[in-house]
Amino acid sequence: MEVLGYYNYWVFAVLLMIGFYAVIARSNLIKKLLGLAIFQSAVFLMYITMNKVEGGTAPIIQKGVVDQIFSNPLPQVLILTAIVVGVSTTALGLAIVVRIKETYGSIEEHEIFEADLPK
Amino acid sequence: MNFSEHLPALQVVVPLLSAPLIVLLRSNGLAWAAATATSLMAFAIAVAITLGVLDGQTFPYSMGGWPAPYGIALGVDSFSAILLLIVSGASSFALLGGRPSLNSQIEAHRQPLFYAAWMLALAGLSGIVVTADAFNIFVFMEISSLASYVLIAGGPDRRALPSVFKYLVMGTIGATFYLIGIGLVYMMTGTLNLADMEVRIQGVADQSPILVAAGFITIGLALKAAVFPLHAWLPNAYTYAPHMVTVFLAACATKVSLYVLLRFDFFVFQQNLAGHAFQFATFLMPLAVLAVVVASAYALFERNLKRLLAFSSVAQIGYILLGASLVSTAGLTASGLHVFNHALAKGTLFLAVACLAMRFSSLHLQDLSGAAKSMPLTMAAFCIAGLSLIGVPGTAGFISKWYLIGAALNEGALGIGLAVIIVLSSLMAVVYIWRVVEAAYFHTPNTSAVNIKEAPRELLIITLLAALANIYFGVNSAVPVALASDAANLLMGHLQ
Amino acid sequence: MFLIVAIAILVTMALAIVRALLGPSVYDRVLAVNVFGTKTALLLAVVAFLFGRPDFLDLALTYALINFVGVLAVLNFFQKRSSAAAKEKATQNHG
Amino acid sequence: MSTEKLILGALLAPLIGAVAIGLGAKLSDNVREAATLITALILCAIVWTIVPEVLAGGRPQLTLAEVVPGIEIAFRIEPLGMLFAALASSLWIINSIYSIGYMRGNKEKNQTRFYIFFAVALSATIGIAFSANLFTLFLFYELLTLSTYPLVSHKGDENSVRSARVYLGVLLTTSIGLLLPAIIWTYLVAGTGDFTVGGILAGKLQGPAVGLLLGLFVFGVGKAAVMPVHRWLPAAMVAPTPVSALLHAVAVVKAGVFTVTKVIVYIFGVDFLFAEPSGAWLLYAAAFTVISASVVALRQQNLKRLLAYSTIAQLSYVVMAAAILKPLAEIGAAVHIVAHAFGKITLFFAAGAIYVASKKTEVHQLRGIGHQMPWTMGAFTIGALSMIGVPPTGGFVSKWYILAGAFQADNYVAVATIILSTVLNAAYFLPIIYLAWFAQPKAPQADHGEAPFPAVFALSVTALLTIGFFFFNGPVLELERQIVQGVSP
Amino acid sequence: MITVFAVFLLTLLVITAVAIVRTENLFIAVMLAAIFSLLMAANFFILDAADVALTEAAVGAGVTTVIFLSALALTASQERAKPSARMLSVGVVSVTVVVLLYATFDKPRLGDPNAPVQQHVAPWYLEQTPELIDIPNVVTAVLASFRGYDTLGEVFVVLAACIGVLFVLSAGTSGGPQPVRPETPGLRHHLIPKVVGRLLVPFIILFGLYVQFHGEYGPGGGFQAGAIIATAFILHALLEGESAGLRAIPRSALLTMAAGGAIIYAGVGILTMLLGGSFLDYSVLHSNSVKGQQYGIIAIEAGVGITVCGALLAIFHAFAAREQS
Repeated sequence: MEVLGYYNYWVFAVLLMIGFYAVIARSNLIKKLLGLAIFQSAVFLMYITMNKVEGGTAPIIQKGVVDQIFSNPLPQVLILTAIVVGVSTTALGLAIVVRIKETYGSIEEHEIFEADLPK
Repeated sequence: MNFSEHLPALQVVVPLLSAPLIVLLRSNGLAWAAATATSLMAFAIAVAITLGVLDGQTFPYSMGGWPAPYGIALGVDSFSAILLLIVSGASSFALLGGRPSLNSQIEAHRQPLFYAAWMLALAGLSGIVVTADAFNIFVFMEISSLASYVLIAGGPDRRALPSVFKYLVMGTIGATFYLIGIGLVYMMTGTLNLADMEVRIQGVADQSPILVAAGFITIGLALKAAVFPLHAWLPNAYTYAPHMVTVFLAACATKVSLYVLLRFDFFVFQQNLAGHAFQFATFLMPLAVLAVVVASAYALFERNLKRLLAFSSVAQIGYILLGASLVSTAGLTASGLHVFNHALAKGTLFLAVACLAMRFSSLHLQDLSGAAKSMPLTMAAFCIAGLSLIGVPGTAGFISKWYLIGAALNEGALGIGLAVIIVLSSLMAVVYIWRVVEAAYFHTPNTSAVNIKEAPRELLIITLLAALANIYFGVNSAVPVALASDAANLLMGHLQ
Repeated sequence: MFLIVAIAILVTMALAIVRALLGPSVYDRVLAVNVFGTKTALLLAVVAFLFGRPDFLDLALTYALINFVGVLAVLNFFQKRSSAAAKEKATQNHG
Repeated sequence: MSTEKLILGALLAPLIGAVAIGLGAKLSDNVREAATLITALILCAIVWTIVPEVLAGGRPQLTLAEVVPGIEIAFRIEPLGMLFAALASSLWIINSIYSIGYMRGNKEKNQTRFYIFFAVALSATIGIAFSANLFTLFLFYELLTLSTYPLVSHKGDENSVRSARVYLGVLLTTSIGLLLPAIIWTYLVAGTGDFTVGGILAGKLQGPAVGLLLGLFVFGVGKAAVMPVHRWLPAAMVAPTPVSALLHAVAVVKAGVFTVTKVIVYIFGVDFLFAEPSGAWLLYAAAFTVISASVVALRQQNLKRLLAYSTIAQLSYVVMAAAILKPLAEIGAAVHIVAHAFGKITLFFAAGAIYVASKKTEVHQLRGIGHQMPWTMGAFTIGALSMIGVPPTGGFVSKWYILAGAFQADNYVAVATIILSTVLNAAYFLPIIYLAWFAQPKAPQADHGEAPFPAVFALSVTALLTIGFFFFNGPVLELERQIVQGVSP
Repeated sequence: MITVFAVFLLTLLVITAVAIVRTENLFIAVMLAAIFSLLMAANFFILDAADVALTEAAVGAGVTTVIFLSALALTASQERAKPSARMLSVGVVSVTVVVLLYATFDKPRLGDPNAPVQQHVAPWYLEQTPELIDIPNVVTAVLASFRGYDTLGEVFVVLAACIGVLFVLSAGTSGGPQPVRPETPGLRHHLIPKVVGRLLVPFIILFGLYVQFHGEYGPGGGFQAGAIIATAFILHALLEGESAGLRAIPRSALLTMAAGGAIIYAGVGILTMLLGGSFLDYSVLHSNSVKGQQYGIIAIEAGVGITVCGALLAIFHAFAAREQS
């Protein structure tokens, strides 16, 4: 558990880095959205990591079983919300990308930027 | 429970519930009417809350009847009252007068969706302000952000699309940073309620995660608030948004994020982190100064009227931060006042821009030559609001500049330097407002612009009303000053 | 018993990922994704038993369904692509 | 009617007049000009109604609003302000009469706008004169700047717009950049900005800070045109002559020196400033302005520019007088505001009359013009003599008091400056007078005759006032003695 | 043993993420993103978050992938690399991560029952739920009642996204009923998808309803159910073609669903206010407060399910029915 305790957080940090990098460095708008999704997922992982209790189980109370240890329900609730928020953002972002493609004929950031430069 | 106890919940729920109802309306006229009525209702609620707050009420509210920290609590104080007033006020003004402008920019069949998104933005911003729960702030921040993206994407210029995409990406990064920060604090305290956090952080032995959390929350919110140099999304988003959306968002959107930032830093972190006041000041003050100077300089050279004003907004956010970064009652009073007064000034300016845009096809300064000849009332309103932005006495903008310089001068030698910078940037504001005035008043009109009439009546009336508000609050500032100084005392009260 | 099964599934998953990463053709990857989905569903089922909470089989069921829809979406995508490409080609020929 | 209502009336009368002018213009030009004159008369009547009370030692006041705690929009009439208001409101009548002649004679465009903004500027002037604290003063100071801008740029051609931009640029920049910080500083240090006999800064500030604050005030009040913030004055010469008269005699520059004097007397306090060595530079700055502006005036060929530099020099007389920091000199400063106003308005009226009648603007064109326009040039001569300070003109009275104050303070720099500048004044005014009366035109001139009657009438009146002030200055001195009450001799 | 599983899955997660960023073929990137989502869901499951795992699978891996694919069909599937200064990005990213790693050194270890998170608030939920609300799934109790206001917000986020996508994609159209491409045959000419699909659709809907109403007892609830039912209709549309899919539930009905669910949710809140409680205080719905809570939860979960289903379907159709430019 010790090792895993670190490992989860490290993976969280690494995923965050990968996603963040894709958002900043990639020019393709869809790639940016994918990066954003990874970026957000990393945070979900962090929250869910902290909800775990050793020897615990999902916080659904079973009839007739006593002395069960439950993991923390609260981060789960938060992340349920956050996942839906993430999907919503992605969907809206994609809609905008589709419109950009229709008006600019490209989904590469630098090409769009160049298209609007005064000639 | 009697009705007045429900006010903070109603502030959010009324516009929130109206959004799906408006979606179901098929007629755009009805949609507009419903949105306007809702917005006015929200404004009335905000006024009622403000009156209560001035009376010393705090409006505690437990959502679902569950006590904090188990349930979600709401609460309102003077600081929130300022924000509620400008959020619902800006929305009401923009909707009341904005129909002609919106009709010219948004196709009829898209309007019900547009007004629904507007209501969601209104509800989201109000929701952020009234809540006392860290995660709930995130949820409503996302409602308001998504809705704002939609509103801005309504801009008829194709450049609205890349602008809004940039806003979406940067906004989401900001929100996610905030979420990381909340996660770290939650990890160390086990609570999401702000007041409870404040108490429990004191018991945390190891502060490094809290410190990192403070950093993430500050940066995330700074992104949302367009604090220099994280303002990259703002100028284009404001420029290419529909004019009425710019009126609404420029008046209040970034300020709500600043509000959360200040709440967090003062309520949750300041007294609990060793030297946080110092870190807060040393981190934000240079940014604030840079924002004030650099963004004003950008505005000096900008030729598109809306972009010019957008850059000015970045500079004005710098003023608000500058006041806060002094970490003193006087400084925070100045910040609170500037939140209010800048909303007035910038809202009016963008309303005047909307008036101009009704009659001029382009908002480049050279295309607005002689606008004052054909639209004297609009330009008069623009001038008054411009003076307010500069901070000329007799207008609302002066009040906050007055307090800001006063607060700066309390700080000794550093303060004198800050005061000089404030004065210099006010002069820069004189110049960039002057360039507009000069084009409008003293350049000969283009031949195509000779037969231009004043803006449509309702838009014009609202614009003039807003301009008068600038003067009224410049002469009688008792209410905003009372709210702001009370807010400052509250924030500083948590420092002891 | 469950453990051995679980490990076997993990190995399969790794193999599927390798295929998805290396390709070489798009179809290899589609297939890999499909396989991977199936294996995840299996893994969940096994882990549910390992945890002693067999009622979580619901989840595995969801995974299986989702996986199927995903594959159909991919197929649909290809169909659209090819028809669009054909249309493009046609207009090019005319032009 | 109570005095509070009179104060409000004095502020509102020009504004209501402005509306009346705008409405009247729709009927006919005559109605519009009648409205202007009637408004001027009403304002003058109101202001003069207040005079006896102030002479009797009353200090009527009125608080309009409290902007933020401690900062009020309030009015309080003390002798200096009374003097200024009476001067401005009286001269407005004469100026209006002159304007009618000038504007009609020149067939200027946008006359309605001209009269409206003139009226607004007068309201601002009254506000400055009556203001009870720095904040109110600043408010009306800015209003005056803004309302005179359309007047300066009246012609609307490129040249006048450019000059008007200099005008506005200098005045706004200095007021927001220097004056406003000075005011805020004062409020912070003293806790108030009320004009109080004996000053409010004594004991609150010492050392170099006093000199710095004084500098912010003096250069912040760009309207006082102390070098190097004098650039706007020559630039503003593009304006029509009645506007120049307004700028130089009635309102604008007077508002500047009035403000500086008021700040020295009521904010710093004469005694406090006298005891504080870091404030002494002001005298030298003013003296330098007096001399160098006179030297520049000497080299001017354009009559109005010459008068402009003369004004700069004369303004610094007032500032210097105030900076001598002795009661007699303070009286001299106040008296010089009046004397210079009469003299300079006469000179401008004359210059405008010459332009209307003959389209001449340069000094060398004036050879022998005195024979064609005897009234005008007679008045010009009187005005010029007053500038030099020759009895029996008003200029002599004020120079006398300033000189007396300088001796009282043993301030020989001031004495030397006054003497030297008198010589310089004579050096640039006397040749003009000589040219006008005694030189023969080089070429035969068209017989243009005198200017329109209203213009000649107006300049005759002001010339008479210039002389009259030499003999009848008792009430003014009485009023001004009250300023320095409480100041040690 | 679970530790090994987790480490293994997490490693795969990182590898997948790197691959997503590196590949220049967007289609492959989306496929990999689906894998990423499934892996993430598996991880959630191992970390005892069954509800989240279900949501991530249904929403993340399912619906998101479908929407991404429909968007790709309208844009481009190949990325064009640009020459850019990557140093800045690397710098910003590295600083962020170093700061985060600095924070993680002091984080409570995974599973530590003495961590502050497990000491405060959470135990109260676990203890009080049986008494106050009396449903087995504590996550549902917290979601729907204790923090019901958050969930309300979440529903409106979905509604906002739905409004947004419809609004953005309605640009440039005339506004009337939008034409559907006639040549969208779907996949009905392919035998296996057709048979399997047609068989599955009713079962998926049934399963969705189960998840909806079993949410109080097991993992699941409105969100997951809404997403699953939406998936069923998406499947139907994929099989039978867009026009058939839209005939089954027309656009206006979808929008009405999305709005209606939100109205139900907020309406319950208003009702509780009128009955004398706080907003969303379900206790007042019945004389027995526990019963009241349960009624309230069922009602709002229904609202959530309707909104999510309607909104996701509306979003899908907005993309799928659009002509490629």
